[in-house]
Amino acid sequence: MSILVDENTRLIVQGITGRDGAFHAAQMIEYGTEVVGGVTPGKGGMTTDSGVPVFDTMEEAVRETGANTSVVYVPAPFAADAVFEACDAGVELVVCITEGIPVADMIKVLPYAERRGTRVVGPNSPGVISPGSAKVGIMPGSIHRKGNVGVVSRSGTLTYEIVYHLSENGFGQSTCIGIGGDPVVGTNLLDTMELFAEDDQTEIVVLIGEIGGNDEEKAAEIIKGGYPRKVAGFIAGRTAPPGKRMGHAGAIVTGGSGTAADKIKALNDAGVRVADTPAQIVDIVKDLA
Amino acid sequence: MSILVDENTRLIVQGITGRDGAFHAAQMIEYGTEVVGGVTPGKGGMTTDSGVPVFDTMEEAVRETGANTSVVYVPAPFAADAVFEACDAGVELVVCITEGIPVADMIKVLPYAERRGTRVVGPNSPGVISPGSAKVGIMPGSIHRKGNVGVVSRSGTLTYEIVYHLSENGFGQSTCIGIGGDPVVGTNLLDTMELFAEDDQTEIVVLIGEIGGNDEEKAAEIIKGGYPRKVAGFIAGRTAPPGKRMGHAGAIVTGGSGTAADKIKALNDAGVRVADTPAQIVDIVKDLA
Amino acid sequence: MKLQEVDSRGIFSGYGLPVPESILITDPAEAGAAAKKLGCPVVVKAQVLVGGRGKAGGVKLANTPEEAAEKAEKIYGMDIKGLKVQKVLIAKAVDIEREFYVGVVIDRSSRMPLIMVSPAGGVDIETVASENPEKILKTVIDPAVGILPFQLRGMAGFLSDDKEVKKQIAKAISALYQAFMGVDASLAEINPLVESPDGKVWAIDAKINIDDSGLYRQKKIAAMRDTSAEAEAETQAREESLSFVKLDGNVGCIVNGAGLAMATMDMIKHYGAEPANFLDIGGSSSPEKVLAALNIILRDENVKSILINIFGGITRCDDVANGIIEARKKMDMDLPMVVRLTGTNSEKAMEILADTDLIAASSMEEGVKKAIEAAK
Amino acid sequence: MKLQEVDSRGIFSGYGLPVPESILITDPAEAGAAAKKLGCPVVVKAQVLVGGRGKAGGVKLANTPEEAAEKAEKIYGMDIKGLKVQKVLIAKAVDIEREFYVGVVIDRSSRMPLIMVSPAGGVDIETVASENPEKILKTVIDPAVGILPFQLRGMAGFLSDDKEVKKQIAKAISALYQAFMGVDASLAEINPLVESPDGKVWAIDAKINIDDSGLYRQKKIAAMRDTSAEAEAETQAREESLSFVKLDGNVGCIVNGAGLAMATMDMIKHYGAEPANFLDIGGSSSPEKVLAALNIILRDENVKSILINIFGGITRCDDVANGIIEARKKMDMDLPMVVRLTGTNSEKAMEILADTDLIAASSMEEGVKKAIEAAK
Repeated sequence: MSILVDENTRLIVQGITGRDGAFHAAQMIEYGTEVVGGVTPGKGGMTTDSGVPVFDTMEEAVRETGANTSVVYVPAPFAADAVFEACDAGVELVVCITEGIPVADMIKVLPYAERRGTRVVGPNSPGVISPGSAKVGIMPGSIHRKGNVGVVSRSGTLTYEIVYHLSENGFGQSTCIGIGGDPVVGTNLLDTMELFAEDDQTEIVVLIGEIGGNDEEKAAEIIKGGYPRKVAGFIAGRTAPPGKRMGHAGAIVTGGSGTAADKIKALNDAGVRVADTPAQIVDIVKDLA
Repeated sequence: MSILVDENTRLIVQGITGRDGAFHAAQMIEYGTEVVGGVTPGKGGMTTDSGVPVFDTMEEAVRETGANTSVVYVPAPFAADAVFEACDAGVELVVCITEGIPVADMIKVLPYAERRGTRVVGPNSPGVISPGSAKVGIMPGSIHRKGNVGVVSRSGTLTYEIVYHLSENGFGQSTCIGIGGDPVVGTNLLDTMELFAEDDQTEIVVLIGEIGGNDEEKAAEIIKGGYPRKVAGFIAGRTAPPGKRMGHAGAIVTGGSGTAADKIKALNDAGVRVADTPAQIVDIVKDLA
Repeated sequence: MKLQEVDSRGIFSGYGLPVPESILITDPAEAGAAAKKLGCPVVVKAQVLVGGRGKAGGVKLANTPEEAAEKAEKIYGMDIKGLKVQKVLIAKAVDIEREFYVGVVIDRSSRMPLIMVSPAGGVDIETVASENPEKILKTVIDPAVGILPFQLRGMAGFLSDDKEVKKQIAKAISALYQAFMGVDASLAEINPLVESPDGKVWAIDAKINIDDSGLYRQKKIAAMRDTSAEAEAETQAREESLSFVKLDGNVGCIVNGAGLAMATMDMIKHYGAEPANFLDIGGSSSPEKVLAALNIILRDENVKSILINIFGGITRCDDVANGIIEARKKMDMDLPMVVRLTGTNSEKAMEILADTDLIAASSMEEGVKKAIEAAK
Repeated sequence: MKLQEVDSRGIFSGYGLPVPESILITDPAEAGAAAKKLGCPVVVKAQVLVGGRGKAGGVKLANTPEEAAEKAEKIYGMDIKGLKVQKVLIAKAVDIEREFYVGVVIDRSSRMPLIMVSPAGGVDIETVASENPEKILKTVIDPAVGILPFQLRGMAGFLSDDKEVKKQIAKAISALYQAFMGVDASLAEINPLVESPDGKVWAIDAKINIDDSGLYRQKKIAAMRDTSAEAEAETQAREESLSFVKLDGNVGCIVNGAGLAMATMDMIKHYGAEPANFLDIGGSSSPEKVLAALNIILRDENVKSILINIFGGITRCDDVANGIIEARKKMDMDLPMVVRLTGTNSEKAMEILADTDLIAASSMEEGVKKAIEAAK
């Protein structure tokens, strides 16, 4: 049945009149996602080239369209406010694509969303796609195939690389979710694993981790304790020097913790095979399938 | 089985070395409540006259005693901090007796408690008693009898008056809860009704309201919609002039709303008989029983 | 605690709200000079702690200093709803294009601050609420994150379509919320917030009520209490830490606990009489408190009998009885006094009171009936 | 972004932390005068953005102005972990009775600020964490309510038994948290926080890292960036909005996306070679970015080949190919360059690159292998 997004997704694009918002709204519509509206304060009343009605506020957009999901392409200084607004408007899921939101904003937004029962994916996320049903984000739809592999990752293009190999070799995906490359994100690796555990369509989970934090270690603990899906792993950043931020704000080894070696060891200890190269994931998945 | 407090209650008294805290701790022990510890910062290590160990912090007190409930007698300027501390220490229930806590403090404390799954009763509450099992608060234990009437009220002595009549006439109580006389309280009338609805011991609910707010009106709506317990009502403040605070910070008729007449009408419309005098409650309960 | 307009203006101004300049005068002779200094036209405003002073003639426009002096003279000493005007504010007048309402209160059900805005300003907001509820926009503010940009946009957009005006309104609402939180207010209100013909936004009235529980940490605000604007008995009650509200009946009552005190008043009414007051002596029942309570009630010449209704729980009734006798000794009064003491040691208490001229009652109902009888 | 100690001290001081007076000098000749002005003893401290400068000899005590001058002379120009000391701080010395550690970070799992305190100050906190974890108290702060009094009591009580010292520690921790939140920090640390023999508490070292994402609204802090303390290539990369980290290998790489960039480095290592850098050009792949990236990589003389690894998703590969050719034309370089373009329009891209001396690769693996081969 896939997770988070599917054919029931009714999407509002926040920041739809911006360069990124407009482009990706069109791409999502092309993929088949039901984009029911967009929001840009001050631009309410217009209609986009793709025929999407634009509203001034999220409250109005949700009221008029019955949307249940929003995706945020709003520039970083205004993105936290957009997520707050989405929570108040009552959508169930907010996917935040925006990169560069101050952590100080996110630590206020996330508990606010939680109290109101709104799930946040991101920020700095490539989005969520359930192939064949709905794409909410910026990933290239064409590389995905529908299937039973759930993919969870902290990065964008690396995920595309792995998904490309999976699809080429006949392993379609239930849902691919990019949880975002920041140190503080809404739905994290563990939350996603819980969702996949309850999803009938997902039989194998591909866990694409990277240096920084210790979510992968915690995931390994969960797997050790008995996880109802088979898992294949990949960890980026084996060669990353400590103390240096590798692009993502969250990809940094600090105080000796968060290294790729630790994560790989933890996963191996939990019986998870970790691929040395992206292409190798396919071999592991083949063995698991 | 009663609600909120019972023989499984393991109580910490916050502010146990103060005048009120010390006195009521002794009273509660006399009643049979299991008082397992007290907290006063800087007084950790001593033992009270009643033999209760005193700790510096709630964290330590809970760790050492396995307490699940706390009662707050701390002076108003420090009371909010005491509730915060109790939440962090992981007790399930905090009963806040302290009067005069700024509303600006409570609007921060209550969502904090909610996020951590801690229930707050009060502030400005006389406490909670499940006759025969446990008394957590300042009400005179002697006037209570065990039985099947649940009592919920915003005031102290008025409740004693009504409970006195109930007990004298053979109507014991499952639990009596004073939700507190402030405009902003934790567990409110509606929450309490929900608890009574799920309590096997409670067959009749006596709802003692007063002017201010519109919780009684909301309760009437719930009763109208089908409430699984019989209800008798009393509303104080029929003669209260608008715009004047009647003792309790929350007992004030503002902008024409919150009048006793409105509340009585709402309850009557929901089929609830409202007593004209405290003693009359007994007649209504007799008819319901 | 209610603040005078002049103090509320000062607080708003400190939080950056656009409040027109003004001068407070306590002598109407100063009005002309004040008006000259500010520049006419000015508004002459009675400073009293009751609503509806405009309708009562307590607010007047003056186009010249002479006119200001004349109007101030008229307003000064005026009686508005029982309060004598002793202070007058001379404020720079603002031309009005549109009037808005903006107010902050604590919302009991969400347990959070609630901002109400309405394009129908300058009139009683409760009237708007009952007649045109769609003209009021209510926005709940989560104190954990404060007022959010999208909420400000929503509120400003509800009041105006003009970009510059919206910006000023948003700034004003934000400042009002900061002020509300900053001074432990229970109400902070601007009615009206005004747009002038040149597109400027002004707060031309100001009202703040303070949460009494917050006063201990608001020393500056606490010092703004204007005792000249309240009844002397209320001032005295507050100083003695008693909750007191004067009413119009003739049966005085002294009760422990707010709920029981209200129920006592209600019962007096129920049995055909009228209570003279609400008075809650709180948890303790020391002789001093009883004495103070009696003193306050006796200020009221309407009072014909006094009922003391105590539910002694933790408080022992014999202690209270002794307190009453002691208090009684210290004061000179010949009003009939009914005493009802129930709860811990009530029998003992009744013995103590047996040899006095106090009228004993064994229940609240009996006490109320006897007090009514005694007042006749 | 890491701040120099002198800037961190200034920020802490502004938030009310007790920081001993100090003077920054950029010429060792000024050291004597600075020491005289402050009063000896003083501490002479190298200002470099790396840890462990104490062990490297970059921090010295001086008892006289002459000694200060001498020590400053020695420290100035010193090479600490590859960075040349160009600024020296002369700070008033404090007698030390006890040393504590106090630091604030963002805790990823609770998603809230986390305060760490330890009575084992003055040493590497990571060592304490691994060897004596019971000596560190961690307290999560909910930003919705800020740091709470009971939390401050708990932390101060963990460090000291003395009432006065506890009070000062609590104040310092509170100020540190305010500073952390106020400047969008990702780390704010005092190591050590010191108790002097006379019972006073001092912050004698200061370290702040700023969340880069917060810099847009922290103009004052952003202006504190010390480019003299970082490698020139990193400065240039930042100015071009590229993520770049220099490494020690000889295979340069240009990749779109941080995860793929790391995976590319890892694969180079996997096939037996060493990457020369991490470089993420981000979502867009304009010719300008490619040009800037090449320029940065070419600063490194170790680089023997360059791999461009692009997963063209939304970005069309043919556009990228044209960009590479254009960039290539504008610059003078003869290093072998391997290009791998996958995704949208990759076949077209390969056609475009067919007639160049660029080495085409159809997969990431092939690209990496060819780049390694070319570097030999």
